[in-house]
Amino acid sequence: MKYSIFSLARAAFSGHKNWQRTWRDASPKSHYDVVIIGGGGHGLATAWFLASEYGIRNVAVLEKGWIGSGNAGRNTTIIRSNYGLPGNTGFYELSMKLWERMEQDLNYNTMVSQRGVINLYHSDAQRDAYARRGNTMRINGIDAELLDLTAVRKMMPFLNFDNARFPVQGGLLQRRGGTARHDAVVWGYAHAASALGVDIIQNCEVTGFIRDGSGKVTGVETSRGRIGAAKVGMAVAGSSSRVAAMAGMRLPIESHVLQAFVSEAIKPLIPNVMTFGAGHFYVSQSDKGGLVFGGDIDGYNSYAQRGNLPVMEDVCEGGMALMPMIGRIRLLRQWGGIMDMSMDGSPIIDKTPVDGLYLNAGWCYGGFKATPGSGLVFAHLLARDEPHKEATRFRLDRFRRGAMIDEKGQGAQPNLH
Amino acid sequence: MRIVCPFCGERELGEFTYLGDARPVRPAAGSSEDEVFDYVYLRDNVAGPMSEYWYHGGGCRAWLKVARNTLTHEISSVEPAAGVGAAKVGA
Amino acid sequence: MAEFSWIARSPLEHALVVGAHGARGTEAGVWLTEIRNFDLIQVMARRGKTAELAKAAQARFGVAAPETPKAVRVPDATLIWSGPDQFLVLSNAGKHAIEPLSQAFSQSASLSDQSHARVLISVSGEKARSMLAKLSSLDLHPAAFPVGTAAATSVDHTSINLWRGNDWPDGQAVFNLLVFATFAGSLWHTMLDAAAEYGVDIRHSEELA
Amino acid sequence: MVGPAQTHRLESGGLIDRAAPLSFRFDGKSFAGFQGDTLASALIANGVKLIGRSFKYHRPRGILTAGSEEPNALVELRSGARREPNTKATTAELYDGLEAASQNRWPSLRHDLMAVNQLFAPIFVAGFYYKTFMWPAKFWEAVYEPAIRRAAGLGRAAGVADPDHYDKAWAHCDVLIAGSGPAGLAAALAAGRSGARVILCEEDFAFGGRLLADGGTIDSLPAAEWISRTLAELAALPDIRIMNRTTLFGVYDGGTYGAIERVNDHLPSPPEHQVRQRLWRIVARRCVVAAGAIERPIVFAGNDTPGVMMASAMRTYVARYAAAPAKRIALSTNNADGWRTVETALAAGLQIAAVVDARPDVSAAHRALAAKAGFPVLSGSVNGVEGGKAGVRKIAISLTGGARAEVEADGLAVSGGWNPAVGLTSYHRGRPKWQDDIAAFVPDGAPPGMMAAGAANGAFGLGDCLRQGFAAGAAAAQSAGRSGNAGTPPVADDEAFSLTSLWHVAGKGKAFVDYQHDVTASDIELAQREGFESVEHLKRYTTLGMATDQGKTSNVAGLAIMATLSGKSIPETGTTIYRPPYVPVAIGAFAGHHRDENFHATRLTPSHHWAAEQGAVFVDTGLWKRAQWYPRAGEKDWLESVTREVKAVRSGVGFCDVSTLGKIDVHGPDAGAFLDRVYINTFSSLAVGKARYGLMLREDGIVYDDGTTSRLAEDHYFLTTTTAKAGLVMQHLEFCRQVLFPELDVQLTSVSDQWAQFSIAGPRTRDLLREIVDPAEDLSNEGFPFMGAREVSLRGGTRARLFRISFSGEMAFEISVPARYGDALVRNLMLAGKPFGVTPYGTEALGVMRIEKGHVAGPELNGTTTAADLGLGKMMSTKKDFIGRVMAGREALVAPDRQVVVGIKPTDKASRLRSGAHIIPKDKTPGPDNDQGYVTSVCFSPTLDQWIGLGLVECGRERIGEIVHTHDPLRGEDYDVELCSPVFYDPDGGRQRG
Repeated sequence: MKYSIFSLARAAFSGHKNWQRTWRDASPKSHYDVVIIGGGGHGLATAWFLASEYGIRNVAVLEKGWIGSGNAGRNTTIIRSNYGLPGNTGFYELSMKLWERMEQDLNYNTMVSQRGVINLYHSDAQRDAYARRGNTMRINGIDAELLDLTAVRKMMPFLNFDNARFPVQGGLLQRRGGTARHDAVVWGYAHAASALGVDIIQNCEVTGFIRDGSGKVTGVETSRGRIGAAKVGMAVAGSSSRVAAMAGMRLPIESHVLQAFVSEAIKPLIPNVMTFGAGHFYVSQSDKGGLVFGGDIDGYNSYAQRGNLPVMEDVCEGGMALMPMIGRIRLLRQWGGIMDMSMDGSPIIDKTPVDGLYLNAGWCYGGFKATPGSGLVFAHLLARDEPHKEATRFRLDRFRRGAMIDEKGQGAQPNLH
Repeated sequence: MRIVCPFCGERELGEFTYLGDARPVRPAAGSSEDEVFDYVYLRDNVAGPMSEYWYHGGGCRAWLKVARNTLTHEISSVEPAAGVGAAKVGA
Repeated sequence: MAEFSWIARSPLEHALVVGAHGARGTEAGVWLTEIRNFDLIQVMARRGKTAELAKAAQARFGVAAPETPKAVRVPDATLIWSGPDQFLVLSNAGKHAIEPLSQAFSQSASLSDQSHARVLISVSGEKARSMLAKLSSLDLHPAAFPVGTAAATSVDHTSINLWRGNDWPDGQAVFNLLVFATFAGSLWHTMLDAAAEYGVDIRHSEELA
Repeated sequence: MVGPAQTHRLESGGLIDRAAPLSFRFDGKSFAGFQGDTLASALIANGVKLIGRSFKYHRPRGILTAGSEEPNALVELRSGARREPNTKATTAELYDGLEAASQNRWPSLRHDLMAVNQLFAPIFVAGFYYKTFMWPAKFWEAVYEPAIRRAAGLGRAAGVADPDHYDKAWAHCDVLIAGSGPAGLAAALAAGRSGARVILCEEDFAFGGRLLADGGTIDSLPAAEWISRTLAELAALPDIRIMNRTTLFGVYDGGTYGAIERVNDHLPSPPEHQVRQRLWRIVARRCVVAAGAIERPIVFAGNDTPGVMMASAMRTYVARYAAAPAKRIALSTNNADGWRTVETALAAGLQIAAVVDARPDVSAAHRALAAKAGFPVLSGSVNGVEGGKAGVRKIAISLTGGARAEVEADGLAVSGGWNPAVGLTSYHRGRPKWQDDIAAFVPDGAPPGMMAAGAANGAFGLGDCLRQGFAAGAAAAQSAGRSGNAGTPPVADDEAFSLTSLWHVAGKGKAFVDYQHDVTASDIELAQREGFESVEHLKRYTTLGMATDQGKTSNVAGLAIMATLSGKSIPETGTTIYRPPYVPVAIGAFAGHHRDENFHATRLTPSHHWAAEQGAVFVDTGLWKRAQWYPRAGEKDWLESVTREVKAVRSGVGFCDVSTLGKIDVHGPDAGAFLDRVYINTFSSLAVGKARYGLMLREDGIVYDDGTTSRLAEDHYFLTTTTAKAGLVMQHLEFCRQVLFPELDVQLTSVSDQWAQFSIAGPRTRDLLREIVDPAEDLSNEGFPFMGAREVSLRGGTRARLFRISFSGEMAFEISVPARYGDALVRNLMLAGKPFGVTPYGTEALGVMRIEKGHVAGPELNGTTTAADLGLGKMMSTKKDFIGRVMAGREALVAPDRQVVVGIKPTDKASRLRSGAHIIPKDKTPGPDNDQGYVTSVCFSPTLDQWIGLGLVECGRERIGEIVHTHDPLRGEDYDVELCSPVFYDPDGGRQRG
């Protein structure tokens, strides 16, 4: 059913009794051309691109719980393409461009809101690092502006300019960055992929890989039975190591918890997405009115999907340092997601050493904003058996070769990326 | 989280710094590039009981080996790293 | 040729203002005293030298060096446990300064002079524990932290050594804090903020308690 | 202005202090209340029914509850910088002069134009926005979203800095108790008598929980008397801390709990030196959750009309606050407990219009009560409410068997049963379990050390609550190792509790499940129809339970309706994940003291106060404040000051405080062997009395840190780190010592704060030093050659360490004195250096001279460069193992086309360089394929009289002499530059060795 204001008005007359399921509730078939493990944003986007861009429609997406139950449903909804290193820059811009047409592509309002992302700087060294990054963006045809203090003050007069421990000096602004409604992205891809024939199978946990005599993966064992597949793609960030272990692989990845927080809803207060350069804090305000904010990962391996107090305090300290006006606004909910933290802070999208098994993992903090781009390049890899041109550097062997993509320069210590 | 430092007693998480998996052992001098690569880059990334290195930098500066469950965050044991308490070696 | 004076200045010289601070009206709930002029030597046992170190400490101080988080008072020094295989010697008047101690421990330990690296602050008063509860995550209840207990811990993400000295004659507990010198001014302000609601009496002294 | 009389205040009774009248304002109108009121009870006492407007449809809303579960009665409390949006009138304590305003309405609460939204209600169904607002694409940000954003949100934040202070504190106990109702107090008694250290947190300002409204008899005493007797006994126990106005909001790992104490929210503003709120981190061996239960609504049309109220809340207002929400009350209930409201109302002289009871059997006692008081008992359920802004007028009833009835009333009390407060017990992802007899979820899988008791555990009888609470308190004390005699538990009778499940009554009109987010029963039907059947999908699609009340009154009803629709049981349908905090908590409280200048600690160098006296401009470097330059009168900008400082050093002598460098004593017989393993070059061969520059890698082969290390004795090295990495290098070295190389006999101590260290540089350095250093010390080139290091005496006897090392390229020494002499040293240097024009210089001049000399620093040591990239590849020893050696050899790290450090200078001397500009081959159009590196560090070189810089450039060393282009689109500056040697100044090093 096509969604529009007209269909909505028509439905209103019939008491909304005629709406159909947003996506079909499929049962597993015995064999697919491609099985994608993981019904999050990346898995569903991959399925949609396989069907819409590469003509492969005999595809199943297997989700162990409900779609979007992983990091797609727990992030702070920020989208941006302000990355500074070759590999990341082009890829995230590809993703940004796909965000810009997502609603029309999917016939689903994912509320992509290009309200601007600003990274504040507080020292000359930070300014120089942002200048380097912003220039990289411009050289790659991506919008970027370096704002001085006056410009920042004009845009965000509510920041602490007067008695801050680390005064704001300026910021790197990407106006095309912003936010999107995270759940809607999942539902939109599910809606559109399902319409093209993709089977979305919830409550279907993969428990093992089926291999033939040569070791090639030919399907998966699941809680809903064996499902054959010519190719299997993993898009299970947060659980990548666990699923990879079923195929006998060890990955350059650790699982870490990242917390996020939302405040009570208030009238519009913060116009854009901001990151505090002198502490661990980033914030935006949702369309519903809540301040959505977060900081760094808790810093230790975890699969517990819950956070701890010290980081929560740390994040609020950052928020108060930047914007002392939020002191009386109340924090409403905290939650935690499990991140695939890779050894250089950048993702891995590649064939694995196991024939027939393809990997999409290691997203660190970048997973949500990557969703459409990740879907496209992973679909490309699955369809063509070669990397998409914007994903040639996300190879699994880059660590062995020493070709890391390390934006933060922290080396092989995932909790520092 | 609270960690019972074998020297200081139970302390709050903020006093500690995490490093990661304590199982991999640094290859001896002369090891191959593959062995060192494995040590530096590959992880079991255990979901469940894991042995890991924590530094009590906000306390007695001892490196500790902590057995902790990554699913529940429950800590079952804490012991000093090999070189802590070396003053007692052979004593 | 110019005449030089070598005046030692406390890192708190500017931050510390003697007198009353915070809430007025009743007797100060917190007493903050900076103790200036002390020798502080870090003693770290060498590999396999525990026994020798113990012997040397016994010879020098008449007591064993603390092997658990304790502060041990001897007539002219306090030995403060600071970590496995290590302790601090706090004294004044030079008797246990770096040079004499280096000789005493030359076979068994490595020594490092910390006399200028730290600031020593003593906290007492009826509200001392309430105020410290805002800074320290430790349980300072008398049952959990009796006289003579020491801890290497952190306040405001900064390492400190904390120990409970002998009570005042009126029974008030006394907590001693060794804080890093370059953090001291900042930490002092944090302490004043924590104590302000109780009323604070601020002073400094040359005497080790 | 004298406000209207308290028309709905009962003449007697209640726990208010009638001797303490208070005045307050709501929407600009003055009212009176009493000490002991909440804003809600005072508004009720004044007959105010309309308090707010709903989120989406702007429907008029009154007060639904008497606690922190309130979804409707939200106000903006206080004004100006202290304005607090979304404050629950039901928990706001009344104080004299209180100001509150309704929110989310325009122009006024009574006449809210946004109520026009109700006309569009047929379109504004759950998730309507996902289906529309897509065309044209540009209109989302331009038109639709701004309109939605303005309409959404509830109250308005102050928008200016919060003027109040907050702090945080730690507390420790054996037994932590949440709630001071009968179960909580009994738990405290048992634990306290057993000798446990106890902390009891009560959200309310008064202790007693439901006893405050429901009364009862305990140990043959009226409830109020039992409460005060119990509080007195607890107060006499040695280690019990009882905290009111304190909500336990979360449980974290290791038995750490979060609680928020509203220290001064009951006052107009906090007294001087006091905080508004305090965040407690409570470390408890055991925790007893006695947080009670929350009464739940029944979903029927018009259930949001002002005057429809939870039955327990209605009797709380009557009994505790002596305020009558209505004068003729109807009750809709599905359980026996709802009848208490009838009893309370009758006792207060209020009229009962009717009781509508969904249960097949109403007890004989209740029937007798009805007969005596003369009101009907109707078997069935309410399915509609007539009324509006002025409140309830009439109630429509669907009788068992199908007939209909109507009752006139001005208030409707509703009881759909009780939900135990399972939040705290579920925050570690424990899933509560369904208990059929009470039709509610009860705790299961609580975090370690936590147990629930009383109503929070599904026990609704008073006697049962006391027994459970007492047993839990005793057990908690015992398992925390306290074995004193707990004595006997308090005793009370148990009331019978019977309930017939009733979630949703069909009827005409909107029936609300989530009041605050305007989620109706038909929204849930729509969600189910569209496949959002999982409770998490339901929540996310309809926003059910996501409002400021956190779904306390709505979640269970919502999932019960979904269960019915999808033909599953409630336990099969399951709950969403419970997430802290239990009540919304001010962000300011989580930050505490750490805001403004106190966000992070500040570190001051030993010469700080002296530098401040000189008028130095300071820069933040990590936590440090460092003197950046020392402006002099008449200098027009920083560049002029810095240029003067550099020239003074290069031509005479200057000094700079470098105490911020990390300093580490490395002791022990194996100290040299240890350093050989952590540095790429060799230190075991360094002679005593010499210093050497060292470079450390990470294990992945990338450069970690650099600095000079001196050998002061056979078994004593003194190592320096960069300012930025001081703490991290110490941690890394301890890891090497304790974990990687435990066989080495080496000891490490940070001495960063022990030494005040100054760099003294310039051709006249020796002249200056000779004034300061004891004349017996030989400072000649022979007696103290380049890279020498030893202890010296200063005039006046102070001992110092002297290192002949140079970062500036000049003849230079670094001198260290014990830190408390640092201030004296700078003053003495100034005194002694006067004849030589000694000039203090800051970090900018330091940076200029290091760039002129081509020394790498932070911008080049950026975590991605190798030793070879920095031009230091030859330092890597091939004769030993060291950290990072093997990984540094990987193919991509030794590739010939890597970006390496080179010097950069504009071909036009008038051009300015900027860090962050990229390097593009000359005459190429900038693009990703010819982006060959970037400028890392720049300065204006007074020595060369032009801007110069360092950069990381592809194959840079082979391209020296090539003219390339610096491309800086961000700042619109593009220049031709020449790639050159990074050493711009004194390339053969004669000056520093001379």
